[in-house]
Amino acid sequence: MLAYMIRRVFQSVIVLLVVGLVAFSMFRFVGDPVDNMLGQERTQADIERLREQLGLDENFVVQYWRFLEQAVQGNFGLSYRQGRPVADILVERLPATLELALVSGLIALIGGIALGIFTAIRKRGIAANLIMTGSLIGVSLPTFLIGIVLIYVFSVELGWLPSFGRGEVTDLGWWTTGFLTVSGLKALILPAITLGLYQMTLIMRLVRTEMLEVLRMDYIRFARARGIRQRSIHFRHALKNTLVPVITITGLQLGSIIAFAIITETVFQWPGVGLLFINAVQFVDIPVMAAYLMMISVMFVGINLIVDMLYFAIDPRLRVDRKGGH
Amino acid sequence: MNKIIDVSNLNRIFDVSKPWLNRVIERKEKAYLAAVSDVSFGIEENSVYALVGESGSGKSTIGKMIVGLLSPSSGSVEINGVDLMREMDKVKVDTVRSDIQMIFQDPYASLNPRWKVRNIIAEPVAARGGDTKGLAEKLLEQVGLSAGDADRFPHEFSGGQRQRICIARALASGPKIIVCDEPTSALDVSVQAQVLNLMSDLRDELGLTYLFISHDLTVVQHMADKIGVLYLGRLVEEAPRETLFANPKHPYTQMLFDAAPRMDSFGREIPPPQGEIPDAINPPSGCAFHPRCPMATEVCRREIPALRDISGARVACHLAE
Amino acid sequence: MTKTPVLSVRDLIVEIPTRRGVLRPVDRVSYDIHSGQILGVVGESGAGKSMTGNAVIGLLDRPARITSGEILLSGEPIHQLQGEPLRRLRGKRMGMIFQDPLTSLNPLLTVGEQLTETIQEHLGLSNADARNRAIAALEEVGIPAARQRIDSYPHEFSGGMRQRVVIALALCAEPELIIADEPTTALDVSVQAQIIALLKRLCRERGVAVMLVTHDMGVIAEAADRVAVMYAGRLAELGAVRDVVMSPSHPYTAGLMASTPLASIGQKRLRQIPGSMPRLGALPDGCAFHPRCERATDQCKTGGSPTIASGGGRAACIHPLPAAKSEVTQ
Amino acid sequence: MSDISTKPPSRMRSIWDSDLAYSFRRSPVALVSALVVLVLVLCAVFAAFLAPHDPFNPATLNLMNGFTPPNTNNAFTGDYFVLGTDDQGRDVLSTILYGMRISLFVGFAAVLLAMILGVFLGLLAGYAGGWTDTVIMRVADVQLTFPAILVAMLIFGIAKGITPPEYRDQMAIWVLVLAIGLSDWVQFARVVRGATLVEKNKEYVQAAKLIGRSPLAIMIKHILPNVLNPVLVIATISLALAIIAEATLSFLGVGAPPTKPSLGTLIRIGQEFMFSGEWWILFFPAATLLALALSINLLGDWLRDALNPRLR
Amino acid sequence: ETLRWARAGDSLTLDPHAQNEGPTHTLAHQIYEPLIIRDMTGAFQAALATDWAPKEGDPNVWVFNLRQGVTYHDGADFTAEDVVFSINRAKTEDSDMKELLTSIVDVVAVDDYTVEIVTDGPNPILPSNLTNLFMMDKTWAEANNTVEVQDVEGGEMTFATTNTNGTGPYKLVSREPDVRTVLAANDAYWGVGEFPLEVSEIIYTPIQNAATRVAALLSGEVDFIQDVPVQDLGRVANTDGLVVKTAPQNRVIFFGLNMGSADIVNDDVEGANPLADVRVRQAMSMAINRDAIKQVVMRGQSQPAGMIAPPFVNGWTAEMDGSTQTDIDAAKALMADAGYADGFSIQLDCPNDRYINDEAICQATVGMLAQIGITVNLDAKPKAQHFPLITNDQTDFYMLGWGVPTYDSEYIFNFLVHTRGEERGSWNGTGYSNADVDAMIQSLASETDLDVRNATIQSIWDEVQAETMYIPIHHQVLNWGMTDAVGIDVSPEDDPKFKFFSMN
Ligand SMILES: Nc1ncnc2c1ncn2[C@@H]1O[C@H](COP(=O)(O)OP(=O)(O)OP(=O)(O)O)[C@@H](O)[C@H]1O
Ligand SMILES: Nc1ncnc2c1ncn2[C@@H]1O[C@H](COP(=O)(O)OP(=O)(O)OP(=O)(O)O)[C@@H](O)[C@H]1O
Ligand SMILES: [Mg+2]
Ligand SMILES: [Mg+2]
Repeated sequence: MLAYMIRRVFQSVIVLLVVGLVAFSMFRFVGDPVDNMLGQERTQADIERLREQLGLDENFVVQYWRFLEQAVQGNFGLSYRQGRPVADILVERLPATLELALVSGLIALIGGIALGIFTAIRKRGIAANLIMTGSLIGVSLPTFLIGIVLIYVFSVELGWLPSFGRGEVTDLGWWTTGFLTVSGLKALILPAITLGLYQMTLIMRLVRTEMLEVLRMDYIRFARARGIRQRSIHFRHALKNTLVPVITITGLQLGSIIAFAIITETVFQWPGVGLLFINAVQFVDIPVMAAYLMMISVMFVGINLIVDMLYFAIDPRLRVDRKGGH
Repeated sequence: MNKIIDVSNLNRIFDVSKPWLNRVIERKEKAYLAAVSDVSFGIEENSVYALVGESGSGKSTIGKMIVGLLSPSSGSVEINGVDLMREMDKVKVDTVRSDIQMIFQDPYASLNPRWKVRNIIAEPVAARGGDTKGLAEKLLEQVGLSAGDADRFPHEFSGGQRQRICIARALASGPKIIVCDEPTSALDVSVQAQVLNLMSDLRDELGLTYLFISHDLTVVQHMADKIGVLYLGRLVEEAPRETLFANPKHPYTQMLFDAAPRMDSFGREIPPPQGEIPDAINPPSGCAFHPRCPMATEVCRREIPALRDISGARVACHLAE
Repeated sequence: MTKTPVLSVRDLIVEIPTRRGVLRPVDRVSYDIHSGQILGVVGESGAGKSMTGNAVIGLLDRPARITSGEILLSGEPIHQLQGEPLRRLRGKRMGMIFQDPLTSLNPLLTVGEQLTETIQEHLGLSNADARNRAIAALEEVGIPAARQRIDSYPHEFSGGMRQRVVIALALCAEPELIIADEPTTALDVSVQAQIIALLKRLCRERGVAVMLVTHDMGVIAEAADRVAVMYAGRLAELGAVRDVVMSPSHPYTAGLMASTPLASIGQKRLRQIPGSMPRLGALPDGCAFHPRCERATDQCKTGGSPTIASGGGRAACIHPLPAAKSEVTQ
Repeated sequence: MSDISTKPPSRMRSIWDSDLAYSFRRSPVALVSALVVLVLVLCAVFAAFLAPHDPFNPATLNLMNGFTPPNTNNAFTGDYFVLGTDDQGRDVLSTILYGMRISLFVGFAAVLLAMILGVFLGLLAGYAGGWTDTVIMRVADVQLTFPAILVAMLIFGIAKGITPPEYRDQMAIWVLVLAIGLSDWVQFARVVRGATLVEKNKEYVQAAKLIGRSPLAIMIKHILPNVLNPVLVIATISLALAIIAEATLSFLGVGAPPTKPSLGTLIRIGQEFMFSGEWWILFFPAATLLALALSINLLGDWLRDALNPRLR
Repeated sequence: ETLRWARAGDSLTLDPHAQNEGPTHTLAHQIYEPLIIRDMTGAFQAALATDWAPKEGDPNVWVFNLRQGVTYHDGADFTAEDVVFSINRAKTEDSDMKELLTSIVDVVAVDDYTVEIVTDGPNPILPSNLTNLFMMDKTWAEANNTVEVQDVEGGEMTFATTNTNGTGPYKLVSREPDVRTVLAANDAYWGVGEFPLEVSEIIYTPIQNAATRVAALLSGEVDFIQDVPVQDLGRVANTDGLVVKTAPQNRVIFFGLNMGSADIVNDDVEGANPLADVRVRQAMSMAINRDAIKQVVMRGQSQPAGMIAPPFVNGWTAEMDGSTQTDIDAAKALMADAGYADGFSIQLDCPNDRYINDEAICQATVGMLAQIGITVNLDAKPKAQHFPLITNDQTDFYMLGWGVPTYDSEYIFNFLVHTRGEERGSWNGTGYSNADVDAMIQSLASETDLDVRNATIQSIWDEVQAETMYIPIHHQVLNWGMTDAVGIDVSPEDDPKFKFFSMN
């Protein structure tokens, strides 16, 4: 277990190094940073000075190393757009995205698993088939359109829910939360649904497929043959086994919720990192883009690690030594 | 008679250690699994040599080493005097390779479900660039199917028919030796009889030599001329069929004979064998069978018995005489 | 015998509607099993052995279903039970053992959890009692150090031990009937011998009725009291084991026995039945065996096969073999 | 030797008889969605013949036709449009037909790219194992770290930076293909690798090895055909996803150029007119996209179940 | 009362001298104050200066009398020191305001409340250059080490980037860039009683997505939005409780053409520059149907333009502004004359988030130019990527919008007509260079005789018009949407100053 974790961490570090390389290359190659930083009235001397200051005269590896050094300390420099340290901006924006991702993740997980189980055990029921077909509509329309339609219906026409922003937020140290106010909670609903819908569909379909497979396993038949109750068969025997493969994909899905938040945040003017990223793209704010990339990968890698640990918690087979492989 | 296959001191060790990091952290040694240890035997031309033993005893591993799908850790396999592992002459290796073919256990998994039977059968020849015209049809008829079956796909055949197709494929390159790894264990008795008969017939017609791998003593008894009994990767007894069945000398062979259900043992109440096959990674010291052996003595625990010639058989038991 | 049999199957028909017509994997099968008795069911792959067993315990997978006949458990009809009443019978009054012990056990639950769950379900014991009972059940099937091993997961057991666990699970609520579907096929001979001995012992000590499905004649001969031979969904022959093996009446039984290598020791070739069992969708008219039968006449091609009494049992054949000693010798 | 005594059934016949075709004929959902997809694809392919106007030729546009409601004549020019016109005076029907062509092209090309890449890498990883496997799968992990739209935006940004401006219009489409394709290969690779791991231990592969076939031949001739079923399913679903992804990218401003709009671009344009009453600019493209993606998804769904005998 | 205010973009920085850009100034105007402001109609109004005039006897000096008793938000007094400090600060290298102040050579504090600004020659329009020049407290700046202007391009950040200390009617309460900025009324404001000041709290939220922005207004989540998409004006106006107010904006939208290069990269003509031919430029201008753009793209919310100066501007004339007509046949003839009967192809660079329906206008233009055989590849992108193309000479055909805060043509000439150089012409991406014109432009700065000056302006315009240096499209019309509680009219600068707002 320990060795496994160490190996995963090691691999994660490699992943981060590669992502770092991409981020760093953006600095180097997408637009000359000197161009970006010096105005039009630059002199050759200015350029030389800045080059030296930025270490651009060093070789690639040294520069990369320096970039990593800084990145590890959370130092991505200043945003071209806002003129503030990127790390500060990220920290400021992160709570919004994380809360949104958390709620949509929960919607996706709970809804997805519940509906997945339902459609699997009522495989031939009308309701299940309706859900199955209906869920496809969720993935057959672009997220932004769903968001806008929701705004149209629930904010403009019905006036029930806010159309943008986080509502009132409460400061808890460096974290700001919308969970503690009514307006904050109301503001969460539409974006969270928009963001979670797609993932929910995926998770639901995945759970259903896996569950159906599991329900055909011998041990389920054997449990039936022993007269175990349906409920126990579905939720104790089948669900647990279903979760093992579902966890990986779900982990990845939850990661991509944070990425997909880009769209939702744009539509709902949700003040999170996704919106920040879009703004950064528009402003060619490379430090922010690079930092965002790194941050997303760190989260992804983190989620993957958690997923791996969940495996250990759920599947006893992994706790004993396995032969080879990883 | 001349030995067409000569296996000497064959060893195959699998490295089943956990990855390096786990070993460092858990302070474990590297773990090795000796799937085949020090096995030597020879097969005479146009004879059937059978290897029997329970699951995990190394039968398939030996078979694969002989056909070249696996390389031995040490020891050698000579086929027609050519050691495939050490021979440098490409042409020689190639001819020897085409002399030896294999039939597998699972007739369902042995045939590529997406290929037509014709292509499956002709592949060994086609791969070498040979002429395959009419080949599949001829072979199909030879194994008791009809030429028209060449255009069908494997899923249209029953298990027994598939095994015939496998045999046809094995025959395509005109081999001298066929290694059969449990060719009938997935088949029903009535079909098994057909396949075994077919194999016997082909042996006579084409002068084939078989290495016949099985865990079913009755089948072995029917087919083999000479039988080697394997236990945990070691040859514990080897004898011609009559000798072995009349007088099994190794306690393990005796146990196998006793445990095997028989058609005439109605309501037989004998105490079943004790214990199970030990873990191959940490085999017992000395004679690997000693923990289950009713006659084991101190020396069995300490020393690995060598194969000794005892009245027409080779037995690896300290106590056999 | 006047006692009510534990299991009594009467003219059972199982049908599967498919796009190419309705298949009958089990066709008018009748048999009884008495307490303490082992009925061996043999036949080639696809003969309908498992289907019969599944029909009895109510585990037929859709679209297969019982379309006629009855199944009586100690005299009570159970073939029409559905849902909850059926579930209460399962495990409590009849148990089942599957072929592959590895896949029969839920890999994510400990052996103890699976046992206590079953015990509590049917016997309503407290946790502690159920656990003790589970340990007792494991001990009974010969698992050493059961108290320690009860909290192990299935993968921590060896193959033979796993099958013992499966048997313990099937028996823990003390059912009257056990259906063992090829319980030893996945095991080595030495372990097989142990499991068969265990089954026989439990059957004798507990008076359980056992339906032992297998395609290994040897196992049948060794373990069963009576044998049912199935061919293409139909019962070809049913009788006391010694009679069926030594002097079969049905040519198919005879062929089956003769084609085992044991029966032809010393012969160059094995006795073989030509051809193979027809697919269910393409059963010939009349006696399903007639295309492969040496004794077949035109009568066999059209008429149904009458059930004739032979020895202590019966066979379904128009031209049965004389009930002489068959060629099986020592 | 002109052989063959019993002629096996003809190819068409055997396809018709196959279980897949049977389950297809029996499934109304599959039939309807296949029909919808077919009609839409044909419409897209023959857009040039079917469309009453050529919206991609700016010279034929008359701005004054803008915002004509469906099934009416324009107040200024008197021109008639079945589904109305958009803000640039383009015939909505024609633009949908042409736009669908772009969406479908991007979808198909992207999925093809992802498929080729993914299948090849998956086969290689599964068959070769060891280091090759580790490296490929780690790369896949890295790739997964970058969610699809991110990858697309990055590639789009870079490509825009390096392509000469006069090619940007054409490039945009290819960049979309590249971006979506590159972000999508991982799932193909994973599935193929998984299936390859299973297949490579099957005895027919052993048999091929024994014959002395090269690893490449074994991978391509033996294993590949046997791992295609799941690939087909994923490809179908990916196609729908790719079309949606293209739409999403358009929304983020990195999609097809507005002068040659795809369905996604049309929707992005149309949503600006949602509050103002020109519903048709959004509604018709969105409905088309929904019909297209939904049908493809339903087909994929059906295919998944039909190809998986264990689920029936 | 609280006013919830939304617009598309956010202020780029709080440092009042670091950026010369609309949204940035709009926010700064609530917090900081210049000496002079324009009121909501665009007229001068005294702010921190009570009155101003050229010094008698010295046309090179302007004298400003400062308002007394003004305090900064931190309580410090506003004095002449601060004016000197602020103007000098705004003239430094990193300041974005420096181009407005090129003529100033010295600033002198005569006493605590009098300041003299010395220019390098008579500068009659100096006051109009000061309407966005905010006054900072010198002591505060020095104490917080923010004397230097934030170097935005250099990615620098200073105390003033995130902190403010102005004299304005509102104090900064909290700010998250691009998210939310909260301002509260400054009770110590000097103008209490003089202005309505009915808005006591401002919550400012940038909402980029137009649909969301409109939805926010329609659903009553905000009270006041700028940039109502033209198509939604009707909907907003027809909603109970909401009103739309419009006014011509001080901004003209036009296309720039690279006429200076011998050959251009982004076209398909080898070895020649079709845009260098005035006939081609005229043809292009003639091909554009400005009325159609107004009618369809702008929904009537624009004023077709014939010159690149808004009507507010000194130098604007109705004849010049009405000089364009659509005539495809004549345009084709001109093309043929110029040797481009078969047309050519070229790329059009266009922003997609800067002006009202900018991308749609470009797209319509693509269609119109196609009618005279010019194939246009449209490349639309965010403004942050678009503008550098113009300032770095990387585009041959581009859209630009121009507002004239000084209300004088000189501002336009300095940026758009003068040969590109160190001091002037930074936004002239056309490559146009005419020494005579340059000389005339330079003379404007110090010409005191207004008649002479206006004549010069007219002759420069004649040259610009004759050359068809730019292709004007239209003057933008501003739209503000608000609840009917908000009482304010649209300002031509698009810069709401909330102290003027009434709330009922
Ligand atoms: N590739 C491998 N890596 C590690 N161990 C292996 C490998 N192949 C075989 N073994 C081990 O070697 C031993 C012998 O295996 P082998 O397949 O030869 O047995 P067998 O006698 O053929 O058994 P069966 O009757 O089950 O086929 C077993 O313990 C098996 O686990
Ligand atoms: N869903 C189904 N559709 C069609 N035929 C089926 C289906 N399920 C089972 N069958 C057929 O029913 C017959 C009986 O199957 P059953 O599993 O009872 O055979 P068996 O005697 O147990 O064989 P084995 O020894 O292989 O276990 C077989 O021919 C099988 O092909
Ligand atoms: Mg083997
Ligand atoms: Mg069965």
